[in-house]
Amino acid sequence: MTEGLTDDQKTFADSLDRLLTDTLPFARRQAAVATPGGFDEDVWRQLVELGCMAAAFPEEHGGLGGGPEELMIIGEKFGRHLVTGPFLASVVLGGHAVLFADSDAWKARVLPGVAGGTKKLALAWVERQARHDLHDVATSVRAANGRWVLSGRKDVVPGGAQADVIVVSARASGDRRDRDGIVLVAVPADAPGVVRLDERAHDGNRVSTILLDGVEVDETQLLTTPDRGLAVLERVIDHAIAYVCADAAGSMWQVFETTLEYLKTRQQFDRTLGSFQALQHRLVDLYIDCELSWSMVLDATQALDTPQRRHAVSSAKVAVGESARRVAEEGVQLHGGIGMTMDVPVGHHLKRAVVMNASFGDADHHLGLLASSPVSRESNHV
Amino acid sequence: MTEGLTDDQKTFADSLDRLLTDTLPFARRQAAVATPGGFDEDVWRQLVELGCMAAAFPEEHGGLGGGPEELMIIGEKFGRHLVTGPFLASVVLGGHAVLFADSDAWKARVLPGVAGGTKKLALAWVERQARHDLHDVATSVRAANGRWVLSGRKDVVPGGAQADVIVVSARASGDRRDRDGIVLVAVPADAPGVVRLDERAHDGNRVSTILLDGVEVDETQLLTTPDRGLAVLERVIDHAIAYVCADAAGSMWQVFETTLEYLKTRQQFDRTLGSFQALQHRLVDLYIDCELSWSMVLDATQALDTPQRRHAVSSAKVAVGESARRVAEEGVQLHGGIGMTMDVPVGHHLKRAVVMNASFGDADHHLGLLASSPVSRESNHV
Amino acid sequence: MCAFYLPGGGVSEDIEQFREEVRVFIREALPDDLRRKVRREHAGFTPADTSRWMRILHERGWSCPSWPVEHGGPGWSFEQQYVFERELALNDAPHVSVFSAGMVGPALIEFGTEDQKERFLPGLANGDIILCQGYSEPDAGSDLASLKCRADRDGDDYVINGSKIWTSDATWANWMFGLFRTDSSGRKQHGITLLLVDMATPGISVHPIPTFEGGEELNQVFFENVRVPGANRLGPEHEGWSIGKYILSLERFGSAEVSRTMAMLDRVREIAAREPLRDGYLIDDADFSKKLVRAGIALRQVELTERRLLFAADDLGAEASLLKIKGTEVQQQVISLMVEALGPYGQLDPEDMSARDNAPLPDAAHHAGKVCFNLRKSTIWGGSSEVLRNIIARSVLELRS
Amino acid sequence: MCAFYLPGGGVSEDIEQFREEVRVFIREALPDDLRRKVRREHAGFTPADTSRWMRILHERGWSCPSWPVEHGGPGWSFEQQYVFERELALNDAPHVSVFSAGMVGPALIEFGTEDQKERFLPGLANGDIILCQGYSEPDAGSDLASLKCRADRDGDDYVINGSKIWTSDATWANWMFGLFRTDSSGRKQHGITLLLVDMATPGISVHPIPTFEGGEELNQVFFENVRVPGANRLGPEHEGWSIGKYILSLERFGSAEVSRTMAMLDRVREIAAREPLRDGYLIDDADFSKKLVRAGIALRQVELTERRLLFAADDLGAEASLLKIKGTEVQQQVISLMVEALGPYGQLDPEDMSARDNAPLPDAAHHAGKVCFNLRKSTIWGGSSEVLRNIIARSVLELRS
Repeated sequence: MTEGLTDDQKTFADSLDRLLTDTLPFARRQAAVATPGGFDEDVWRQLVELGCMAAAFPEEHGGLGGGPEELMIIGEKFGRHLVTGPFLASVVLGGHAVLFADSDAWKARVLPGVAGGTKKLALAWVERQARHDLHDVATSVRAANGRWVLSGRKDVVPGGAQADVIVVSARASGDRRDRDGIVLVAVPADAPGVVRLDERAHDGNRVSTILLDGVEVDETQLLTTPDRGLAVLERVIDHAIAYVCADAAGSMWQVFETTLEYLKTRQQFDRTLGSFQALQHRLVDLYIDCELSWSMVLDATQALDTPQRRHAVSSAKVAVGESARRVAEEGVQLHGGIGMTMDVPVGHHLKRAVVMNASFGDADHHLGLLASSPVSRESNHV
Repeated sequence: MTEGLTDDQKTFADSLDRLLTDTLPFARRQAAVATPGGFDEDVWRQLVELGCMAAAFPEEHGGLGGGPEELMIIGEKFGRHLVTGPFLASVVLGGHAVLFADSDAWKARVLPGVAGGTKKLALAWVERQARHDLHDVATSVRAANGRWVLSGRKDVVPGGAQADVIVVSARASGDRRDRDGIVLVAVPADAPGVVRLDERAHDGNRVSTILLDGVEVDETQLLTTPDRGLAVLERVIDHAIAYVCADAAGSMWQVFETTLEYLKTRQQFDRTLGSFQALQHRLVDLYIDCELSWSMVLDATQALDTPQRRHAVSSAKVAVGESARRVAEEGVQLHGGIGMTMDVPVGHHLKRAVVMNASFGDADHHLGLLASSPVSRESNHV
Repeated sequence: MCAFYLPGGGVSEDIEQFREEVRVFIREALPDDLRRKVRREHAGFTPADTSRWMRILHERGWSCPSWPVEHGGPGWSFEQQYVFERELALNDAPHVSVFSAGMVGPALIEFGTEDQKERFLPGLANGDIILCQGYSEPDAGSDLASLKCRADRDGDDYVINGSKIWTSDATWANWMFGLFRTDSSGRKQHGITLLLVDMATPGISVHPIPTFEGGEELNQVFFENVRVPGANRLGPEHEGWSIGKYILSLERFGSAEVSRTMAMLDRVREIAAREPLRDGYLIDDADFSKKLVRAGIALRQVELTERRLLFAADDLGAEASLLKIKGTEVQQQVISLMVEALGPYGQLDPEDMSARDNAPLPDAAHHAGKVCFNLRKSTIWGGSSEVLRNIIARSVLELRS
Repeated sequence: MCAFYLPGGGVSEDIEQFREEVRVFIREALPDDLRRKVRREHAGFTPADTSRWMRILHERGWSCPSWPVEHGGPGWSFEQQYVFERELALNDAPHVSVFSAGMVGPALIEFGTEDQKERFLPGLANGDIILCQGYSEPDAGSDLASLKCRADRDGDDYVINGSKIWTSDATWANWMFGLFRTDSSGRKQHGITLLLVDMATPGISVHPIPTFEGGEELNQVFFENVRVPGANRLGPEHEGWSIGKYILSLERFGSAEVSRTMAMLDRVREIAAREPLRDGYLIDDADFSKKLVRAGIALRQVELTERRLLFAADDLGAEASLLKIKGTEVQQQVISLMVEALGPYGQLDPEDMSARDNAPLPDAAHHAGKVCFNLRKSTIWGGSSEVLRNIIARSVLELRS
């Protein structure tokens, strides 16, 4: 009944950890963040070689046949090592949007490239008025003269700066907040009418505002029908949430372990800080947070292709998001002054936690989803 | 600008504390709770003599001319000493309902007796469907043949068992949740149609369900007009909240101080418990909770006759209620096993805190009131 | 520390069939009065009720889920035991006796003599033996090992003098498993011996200690020249500390109380669905429904972590303490939510209320307050949260003070 | 501990007139660019900005609210000082220099020689002197008194060797007030001397330590044979610890940051009133509006307690530490709420954002994230919350470790 990872998965996890330990020490990570793209191209190539981009895609699309567990493994390691770059954007969001949508032509056209590291995708879904609601879509796609015209504005698009193709949620029919009438549209980043404004997020990753000014697309670029768009989008976002929860959990373990190490060595008042009981109990609470969060990550990951998906994913987002924030804040506090400095990782873990909480719906949003779902009202009694 | 208590008030507070210390040691308090009335009649008489019942009433009604500050002093001491009995019910609720309402005849008829300790009042306002909403009133009072008929049911009436006269909120007009159309009615406890079912609250006090089965009253028993009833009721309840906040704050200080003393003496692992840093920091947090809560009590008390009343009172209820609960729970925890026993006061302080939180609106209720009040939206900027 | 280990979450047909079998049995076999007490958050529930239920389960062969077949257990897989415990709770049945089936039975099977197994296991399994635990002492508190209650050798017997405190259900129990001081010369963990004491032995007196909410389960037990045969010693003389700790560790295993809390949370939902608020019900309130969701998430974290740790049981160490720390915390959170759900009625003491016909509250709510107070003990006894944090700090985090 | 002491809350006409006078002045005198920086949660705000504002205030005679008239202060009552500070914050003005006006000025007035007062007070009052504080050292951390940076006597001078760390604004400062080791033979609190050091003295080098959010206020300062005249010693030789602590206690006085947090909370409300949610705005959301209310209550508790303790100032001791503990906590809560209010935009790093014309966010929000990170320092510096709890445990609760 209980399954651990396969031997292959364990080997993969170990190799990835070793690769990141060897090639992306913190100073190099910091240097990478300061480059225009915000990530280390050389390390990226090695991640491609190790199979990170291919891991979660089916073999028919050039992948290695893995799935959510592979994404979880990668997330946990990337969180630990504070890896930046468009993995979430291209593989988890853009790639899985294409994978879950209905266009075989587009799967064939882009997924092998994503898996092979030669192409990058992005997903553009956030709009100003929507806050965290996926179904609040004002960007429109309208038929005109046998073609379609896409207009609107998408904000905070992860990896928008690096993407070759951007998958855009757009409204084909209905009112702004209707759940029906949404389609996903594949838009080449260099299509006429696409304007990109690049910004950066606190975690060092690049995000973009994408202005769509009457972008012409043809029927083949519509990846879903209007009754399918939201379901696909929700499924993709849930995969992304499970992934960022794994990332956050890895980050938490890293904060906990380094804080523990630091307190074991740091001397004050003629003792190690770690010998103070008040601090010990707080370290224990960090440890407990890590263990509990990791359980939620496993649960969300396992639930992605089951009917429990929405419930498990929203629960994990709330629990892991809040814990990641708390653990990182405590990590900074327990480090003391040194925790405030640029050259010590703990503050950067806090930034990562803040970005994670602001992305894909915050705790209030997911608590609201859960509270209004029938599952939350159901008795466990039979 | 800053004012402390007057010398008279200080003397009163000291006398009250001495009286309770001398006459109501914990064992006697426990014995009193086990009596049918739930309080110590002998101590009560001494409290009357000291002027507790008269303290907050104007001199014209047989009082000593004090006000909210006197109630605060009494509350703080009663909370410390876990005093039971119908003080809140008779003086703060019933007495102030009559005082704030508009019938000079009833003021003359009952207030001197309340102040002199010969009469007891109660206020009946809770209804099953109303939860914490004061304006949700289904109990009706209707004109019939030149008299009025009162029908309905009131729950959890403090001091209902001891009251000579019960002030009842009733609807003279409008729909169940209208803010208009509510009157306060003075009902002698022995009036035909009044049925009382006595219960007890966790804190040892007696509360009653009052069934009103076609109770006939005359015009003179209506203490307010229908447009004034709710305002008077809200004002009375706010006075009661300020009072129970003072009571809770006294209780908190007592828990903090006794827990601190206990941990200073209790030996474990060959040291006093109070020497463990993790426990020290928790004691410090209790101390901080006490100080912060006391500030809120002072603020609410001072605000009772100002336009800031509602805001200050609801804020105090939330802050003090939650702190009182937390402090008492921590007090039990830090006492360890001994904190669970009947003969040690700390658990009874926890009961008192739970009753306080369930009375007069819980935190959610008051947060809701605050969130929907314009004051909460106002900027402090000018 | 970050094992990639997925918790058992999958659903096999076999296990679902087993679950159904358990449900059907409980529905048929559980006496109504027991169900009612459990639904009232165990208010008024006594060891005699547990015994009665143990007898019923024993007839079915299910009273000792973790015991091997050769000692009368059902021979269940770990997962079956887990499902069984869950179904008991979710069908408002009492759980099996923690002391008999969960702790002392397995310890006897592991460390007992053949004679002891023969004498005790049948009674533990069928509910005839009601145990109490004699660990805590007045001056020891959380520092268990500093216990002083003496058991002096006298020929083949031990003679006990001293006192035990916080002894749950000592007035009901016919046997005690207790730790006694047999040697004071070494470090405090040495010189402790575990004895099984017949509570009918002359020289034992039991004094109830009422708890502040009115409960009567706690006692102080006094020993005056109480003679215990050497044959009732479990394990070697002076080495009782490690067996005593082993037994405690068995308790800590299920001490997260996930199943019970899950059933409690259901009852909070029931209450919230009945309690009026404005023109609807409390469960529709934005705040309260989110509090329910939060409690559910908190419980789910403990549940999943329990599964993850239990199903990887071979190296389960002090990490398991976190389950008790968080499990009891969530349980207190849920029972407080129940009291909050009651609104103004949350202040009522249930004694009188339940006697009244016109009580306005759902059945499950009648004892919420009392149980809320009673459950404050959970974070104090069986290893206080503070002591457990010390243990994790030392054993898992390897911090020195 | 439970003093019946009512906080100053009444409103006299005089004080309202004073308040109005302050408001009118600020509105007229505050340069737009300073106002804008303050509204952006002080992002990009430098000591030079403080100096500029001090000069403006100084012309009005208001730059040093707490100083007595004979030393150039306005001679305000305590309440006037309190109102002045509040009005600065609520009108988006910088506060007066904490180091100059709040800490070192009063210490000089109390302990300084006539010569020192003459040399330093005017510059402190008019913003010419920009101070930095040289207390912390790399190996001392929260254990301030274990400092090692030496100041050796050489004739009338001291010669400093060693290093100070976490020195805010050392690149801007022209003077440092610092604690230096002049004797290592006794207990660590003895043998510390407080010196005023001209930052232009040869042998001083300042190395910036960037903070993780990108701030550049922190530095490490190295001293290599830095010669300081004995006339710059404040107080007796070796006795600097108590003066240093006195200066720190002056800081702790205003360290609850109530006024600034109040202004921040206003800006969160502004943002919430603009951020869309469903068909309305965030501020109408049941959850978020209650979070705002909760933050408001938490702040009010600190504010009232500050007033209560400050207005009873004569015996204000370690109790005041609670103001810093809770004040910084509430401030962190409020700035986190600001980030949360921004929804998905809360992840954006402001550097680029503020440069863009089409930034979707209100002005006040641009630097929320950066400031949120930066303010993690508040619970670490100026007495960490942990050290302050130790102090309260020892001094107020009289607990021994």
